[in-house]
Amino acid sequence: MIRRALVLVLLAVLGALFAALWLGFTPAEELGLTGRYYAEHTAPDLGAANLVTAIIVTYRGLDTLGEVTVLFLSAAIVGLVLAGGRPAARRKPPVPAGELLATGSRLLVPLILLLGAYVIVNGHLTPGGGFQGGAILASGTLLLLLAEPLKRFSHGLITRIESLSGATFVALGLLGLVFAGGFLDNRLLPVGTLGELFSAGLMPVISVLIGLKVGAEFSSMLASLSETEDS
Amino acid sequence: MVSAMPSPILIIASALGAAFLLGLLDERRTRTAWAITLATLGFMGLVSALWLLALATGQSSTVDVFTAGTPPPFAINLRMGLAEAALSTLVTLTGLFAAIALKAPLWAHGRRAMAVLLILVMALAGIILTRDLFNLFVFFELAVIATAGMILLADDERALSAGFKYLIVAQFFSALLLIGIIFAYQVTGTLNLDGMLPDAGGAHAGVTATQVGAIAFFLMLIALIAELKPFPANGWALDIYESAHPAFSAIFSAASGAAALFAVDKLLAIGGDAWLGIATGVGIVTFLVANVLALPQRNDRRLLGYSSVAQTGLVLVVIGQRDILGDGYLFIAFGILVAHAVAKAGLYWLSGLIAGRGLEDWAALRTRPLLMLAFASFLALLTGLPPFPSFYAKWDLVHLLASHDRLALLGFVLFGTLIEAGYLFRWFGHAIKRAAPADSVACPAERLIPILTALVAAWGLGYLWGALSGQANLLLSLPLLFALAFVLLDWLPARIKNTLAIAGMLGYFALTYQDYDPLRLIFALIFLVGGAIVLLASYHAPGRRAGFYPSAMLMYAGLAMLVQAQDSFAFFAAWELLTVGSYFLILRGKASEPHALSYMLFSLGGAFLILAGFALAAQGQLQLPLEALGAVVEPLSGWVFLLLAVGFMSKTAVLGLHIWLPGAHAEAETDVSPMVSGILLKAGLLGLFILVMNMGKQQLYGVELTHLMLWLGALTALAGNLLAAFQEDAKRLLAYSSIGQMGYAVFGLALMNHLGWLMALMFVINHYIYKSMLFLSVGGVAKRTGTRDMYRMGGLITLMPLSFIAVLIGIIAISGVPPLSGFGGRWIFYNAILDSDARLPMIVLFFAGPIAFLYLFRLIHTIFLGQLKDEHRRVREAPFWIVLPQMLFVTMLIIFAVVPGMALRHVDAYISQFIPNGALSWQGLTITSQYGYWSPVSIMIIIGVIFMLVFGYLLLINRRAQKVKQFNIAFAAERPYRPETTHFAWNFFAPYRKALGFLMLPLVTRFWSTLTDLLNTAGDLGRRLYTGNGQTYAIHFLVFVVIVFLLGMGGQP
Amino acid sequence: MPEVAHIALATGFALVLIGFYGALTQRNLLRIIVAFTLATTGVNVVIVAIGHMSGRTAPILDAAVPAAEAVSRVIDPLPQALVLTAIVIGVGITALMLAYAYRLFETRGTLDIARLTELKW
Amino acid sequence: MSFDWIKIPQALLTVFVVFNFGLLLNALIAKIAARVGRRQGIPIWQNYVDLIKNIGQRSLITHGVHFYLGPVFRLTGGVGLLLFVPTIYGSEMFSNLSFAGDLILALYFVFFGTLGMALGAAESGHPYSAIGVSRGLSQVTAAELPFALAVFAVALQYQTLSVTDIVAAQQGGILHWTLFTNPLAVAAAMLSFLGSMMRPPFDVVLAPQEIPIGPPTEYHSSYLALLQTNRAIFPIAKIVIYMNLFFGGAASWPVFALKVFLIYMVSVFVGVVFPRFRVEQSIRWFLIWAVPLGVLAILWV
Repeated sequence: MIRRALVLVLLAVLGALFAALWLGFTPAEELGLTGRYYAEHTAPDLGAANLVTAIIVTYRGLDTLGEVTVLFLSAAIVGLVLAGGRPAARRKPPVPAGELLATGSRLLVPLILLLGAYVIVNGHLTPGGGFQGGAILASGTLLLLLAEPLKRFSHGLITRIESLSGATFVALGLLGLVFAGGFLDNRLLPVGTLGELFSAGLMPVISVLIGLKVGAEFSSMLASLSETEDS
Repeated sequence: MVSAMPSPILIIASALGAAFLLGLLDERRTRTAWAITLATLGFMGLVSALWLLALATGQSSTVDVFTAGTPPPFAINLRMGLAEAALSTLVTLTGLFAAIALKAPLWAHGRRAMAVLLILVMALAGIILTRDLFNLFVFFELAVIATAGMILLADDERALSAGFKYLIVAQFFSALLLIGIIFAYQVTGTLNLDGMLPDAGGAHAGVTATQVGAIAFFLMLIALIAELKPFPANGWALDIYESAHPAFSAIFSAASGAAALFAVDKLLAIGGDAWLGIATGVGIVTFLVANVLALPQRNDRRLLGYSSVAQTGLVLVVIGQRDILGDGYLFIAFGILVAHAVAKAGLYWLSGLIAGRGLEDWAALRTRPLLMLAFASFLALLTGLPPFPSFYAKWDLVHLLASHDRLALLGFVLFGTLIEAGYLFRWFGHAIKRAAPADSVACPAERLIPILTALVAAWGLGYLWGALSGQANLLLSLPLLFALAFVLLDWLPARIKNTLAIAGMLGYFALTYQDYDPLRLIFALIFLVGGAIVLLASYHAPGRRAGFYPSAMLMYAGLAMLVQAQDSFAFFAAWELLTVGSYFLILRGKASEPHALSYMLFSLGGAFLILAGFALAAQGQLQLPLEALGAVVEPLSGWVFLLLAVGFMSKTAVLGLHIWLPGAHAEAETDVSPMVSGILLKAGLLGLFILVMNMGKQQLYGVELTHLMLWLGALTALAGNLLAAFQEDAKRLLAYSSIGQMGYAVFGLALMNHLGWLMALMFVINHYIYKSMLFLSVGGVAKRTGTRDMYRMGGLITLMPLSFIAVLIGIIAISGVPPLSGFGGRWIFYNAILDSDARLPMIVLFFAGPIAFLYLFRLIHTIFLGQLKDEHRRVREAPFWIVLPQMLFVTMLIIFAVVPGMALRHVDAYISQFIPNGALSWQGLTITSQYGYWSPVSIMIIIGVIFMLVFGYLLLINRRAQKVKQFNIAFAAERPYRPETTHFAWNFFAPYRKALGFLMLPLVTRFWSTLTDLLNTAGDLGRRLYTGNGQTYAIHFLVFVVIVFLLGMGGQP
Repeated sequence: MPEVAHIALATGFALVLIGFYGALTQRNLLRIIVAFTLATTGVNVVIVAIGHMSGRTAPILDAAVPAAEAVSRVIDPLPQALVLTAIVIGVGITALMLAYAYRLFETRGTLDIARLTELKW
Repeated sequence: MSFDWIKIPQALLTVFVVFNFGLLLNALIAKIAARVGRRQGIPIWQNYVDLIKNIGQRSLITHGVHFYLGPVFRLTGGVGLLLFVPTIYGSEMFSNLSFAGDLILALYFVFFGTLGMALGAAESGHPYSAIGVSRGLSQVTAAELPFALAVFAVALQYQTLSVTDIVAAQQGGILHWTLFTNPLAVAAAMLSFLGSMMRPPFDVVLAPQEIPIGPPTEYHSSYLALLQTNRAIFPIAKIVIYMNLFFGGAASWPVFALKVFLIYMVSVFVGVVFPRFRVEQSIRWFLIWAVPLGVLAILWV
């Protein structure tokens, strides 16, 4: 009880801090320094229509690299943690998925994968991009896992995909260091004309890599987690 | 040049690439994976090192690395400057060697684990390099996750919960950090650190200008500081330290700590000086509290954890003081940081070799001298002893703090360091003294390499810092090198090493004797030549006598450097060296563990007072010539004098600071006791000499400080003599008598007149001779009889005649009875006090005088006279090598008694430079003062002649006397048959105890033990704060945030 | 009439506080994890709210928003990019904590955080 | 330096005179004490008889080298003490060997004999000797203190440590004696004098009843003879110091005889009146009664 009271008091002070922020906050009327720059230069410089993707993939590519690394890391560690898990043998057979789910999944999964692919490759033009698409791909995996809990994905494949895509990402970045303006500069390839699929230099490629990597990592996490599952 | 350098981005890219590629490897190809990991880490280290070299040598200047081909603030940029290079080198190399040490678990867990390690090191490097706030956040998250992963490598099941606790608190950190970042962006319109500074374009006036910005900045700062494990928000870290794999703890302590510190430093750089207070406050509180809480720790890794927390706090203090440190900032900060990193990494790697987790289990290292050396070096590194970087750094830090009147902070820093030294050296004592486990430590190469690298790094950095410091590089000073040489020669048999040592000391004296003034010459004679004579006794020791000579020579090196020292730095460095050496020396004694510790603590405490004194006196300079002490002006001079005097008197064991001495001197080995008593004590007197000669009389609040010293000296003499009279242990008796003698010397110095100083010097010489002699003879007797309790001995005169003669001469000399040299001291003493107008303290001294007879008579009677015990009937004379120096001392005493002028008249003349009036005149054989006269030679002759006449007469009338049996005595109505019951020895002065026993209450001891108990209890209660519950730790963090918010920002954003 | 941004911001902060409260008071590991997801969501909301500008559209150039007018037509894209990263990181950590929780339950047979206190003092 | 050898016979003469004077004086004192106790007492030449008897006795016993040397130390101490102090003021002849050192020498040389004899006695291994020494040392630490203070007061008063100068400063009328110029010091000194004369109430060291004559227990025959000789010389030598420091010294042998006798009598008077103190009692007594006087004396100068 005292604990809760103390927590409340502390959070109250923290809340006061937030309140001060809230009161002091006035929404910007104009774009800030960097925001304005992106709005002005993205299209001409990088030839990307989707500013967000441009920022993610190029301007703040290092963040993105770090962030796929986060996923990679989590996946690896989840694997580590669960490596010591119980042998699968001791599991009770789960309830078989219903007819509806089984069929539905067979119908949906291809569509999901297609949508994912679309979202990924159009990342630089329309809302979407590597992450979003990757997440969609992974949802496909999830659906499969739900449909047949005992299905085993080959971790080998997943890890290969994520490793390769990750390594390529880094490699491309380094290429940028050599052939273009710097690490992760997407102007290795011609910028092309705004709005076309094959434009914005490397951006679509990197999106694809990110998509694959994210998808693979989510999948491997889901897979490892599901392997631990014993209902 | 820059173009030739590999891009810093490679440090990050290579790690990532390797980490990803590891995934392609087959699970089973562990060896390859490990090789790749090591290669990558090595490459990262190489790149960083290249940059460090280029930047340090000025071949290259700080570079900004753009990404995305877009300039900041629109894209992320990295910066590689000197600090960045140094830190990334530190981080990557730590990672590399940790990877080597982690071989076993890495192989067990496979490539995934290695990828995690790579990414961890990469993330830390990123934290150091990046100039973008959000990027910083990303790298921090990476580091957090990777850490959580590395924790799993532990074989300790409990690590799991530790990791989870870490994840919990880390969530709080990142939430606050993110909110802070986004609002900082909202205020400044950029995420670039440099963009946060007041904008030239006038877009904004710096992030902290507005209220929102200030709060945002506070949130970021607090979140980053939290990564430094500040008190109280550090329970999670301690749990990790305790449970994680030690090789990883090394990274966690050394690398992660360094990276986080630099992040805070970067942030504070944009926050402005207004925020430094928070850093300082948090830092010093953490430093003090963590050290106190460490006191009751018994688990080595957790202890190291507390120490890490403390050290990080200390660096945070330095960061908080950057406003006054100026150019010295990097030198100081890195000096402490690097020392901490190397030492902690090394210690954690060492702990990987130790089977048990108790502090005593480190006794296992005893079988491995090399590892023991490493252990000692690391501890010295942590406590900031010379010649290591932290020593130079602390020296500068203290001086700068003093020159800017941040005295409270200065005091806290020194106090905290003292506490840390306390538990660290207690630990070392355990390792040296406690029973070693049967199975010696197994050290496979991959465990050994990192440790030895750390050891090499420690000494290398010591040299580097010595070269960088404005001071003399200690590792270039001949005496120290000579002493260190004995570390390498330790495999030689003791006799050869002894010969080398003696030759070296005499040689060094021959080399330097011209450059001393008469006073220093006397001290140099005692330290070097006297030391050599005492070393003769060491020939008796058989075998290799491992560890003895490095310690002894270290002490003598310190003494030699002390006499030569002309400026405060050299003096202080020498002081620390001789302290350390003598500590190791004393620690060798059988039951000396607690005494060695208390010696070390009192000495270090005193040393810190001296340091503070010098710092105050330096007034902004980083050192001052000792002569310049005189130039210090009121009211500062009073404080300087007080600090220095107390510091020096802690070595001369003045009353109140004396409790370490009896144990330390009594428990030491036979030939060590004379070194630490006859020789080492003089170091303090030399200090006092220099002090009073340069500063003269000083006042504080109208109190004449030298007058206080008079009282202290007199009371010390009284207490020392009284306590000596009631010892049953012969060596303790001598030790207490040393306290008394030093009291006389201090008194003489404090008289502040010509003869007073002369008397002090007389005591310096006399005490060296007779106390060394007595300790040797008593030690010899103890060796033969197997006990130090006098009442167990008796009647040894016929069996050990030479030792008896030595003791006889010794006690006649001490008691000051003519014709021996002690009388000279007394005579000068009387003349000196006639010159002085402070009369009350003398009364105390008059009282102390005759008491000397009590313990002296007891010493000789209960050991050599009275009834011989049955078990001693076959005792032989002490070993030749122990007797030889005694005989030398006997001759010296007699020579010095007949012609004291040899030594004294030069010093007499020298003193006249400071105090002209009151000098003695040395016509012919008579020494004349303005009050009296004294002719040693005629006294000797007259007494001799009378004695011979009477003796001849007795022979004439009673020549056929023959020795009768032991019990053939006129005894009242019975025939004694048991020596035990007939030898009147135990509690010899019972009536005296009845009369004055009340003066002997151990008040001082009680005071100090109460103090230490209080600290320990405080630590024991305080650490209950860490309940082990992750939520509680999270609450601690919030409490920390709130407190800092309320105190730091006055709750008024 | 309060700005959308203000409302969003307030919601975000509220979520953060609620999440924290849950994380500090719940004793079940899983509930704590959920509480944290709540808090992270709150932080993300805050980020988005900062980026929001009334009367502007998404930062995507197309027929509706020609590149020339971008500066005056689109909202600040940066926070959106950041939030994406933040979300992903959050997911990673959540997954990690879940794995930890699972393993803890496996080895210790409990999900009660108050019983994982063998390391202390 | 040139040493005029005539000093040697002169010194011997002093020793001879003082020796006989001492023997007679001791006997006289003993007789007086006996008469106070309604006893006949010894004949005045008794000491000569004892001395000759002891010398005549043949002893074959020694307990060891240092035991053998003990009496030698003792007597050397007595004679030396006598000779380091000028006996007769103004007479070059009887200034003895005082050129060797000043007051301090004399003060510290007092311990020479005591220490040597104590060691010798101790070697005999006789517990009573040890006990006696223990008591003696314990008492002396307290008893010597007031004397030391008094001496220091006197030295301060006359600003010199040379006995001759101190005596010189007291010449010219009885009122110039330290006794009157610095009564506190003298009072303190005389109290400590009582303690050093081994008479009641401070004679527990020799303790004639329970410990047969204390430290010298084991000494007999020729050893004892030396001790007796010393017992004739040593007290006189001591009293000479007191005389010189506090009572204006003596310009001639008759004055010398008178003053020494009177000073000696002080301790006798007290001795016959008071019972014996235990050691701790006497220590306290000195610290409480004598030391404060000494302190005052020093502060007063």
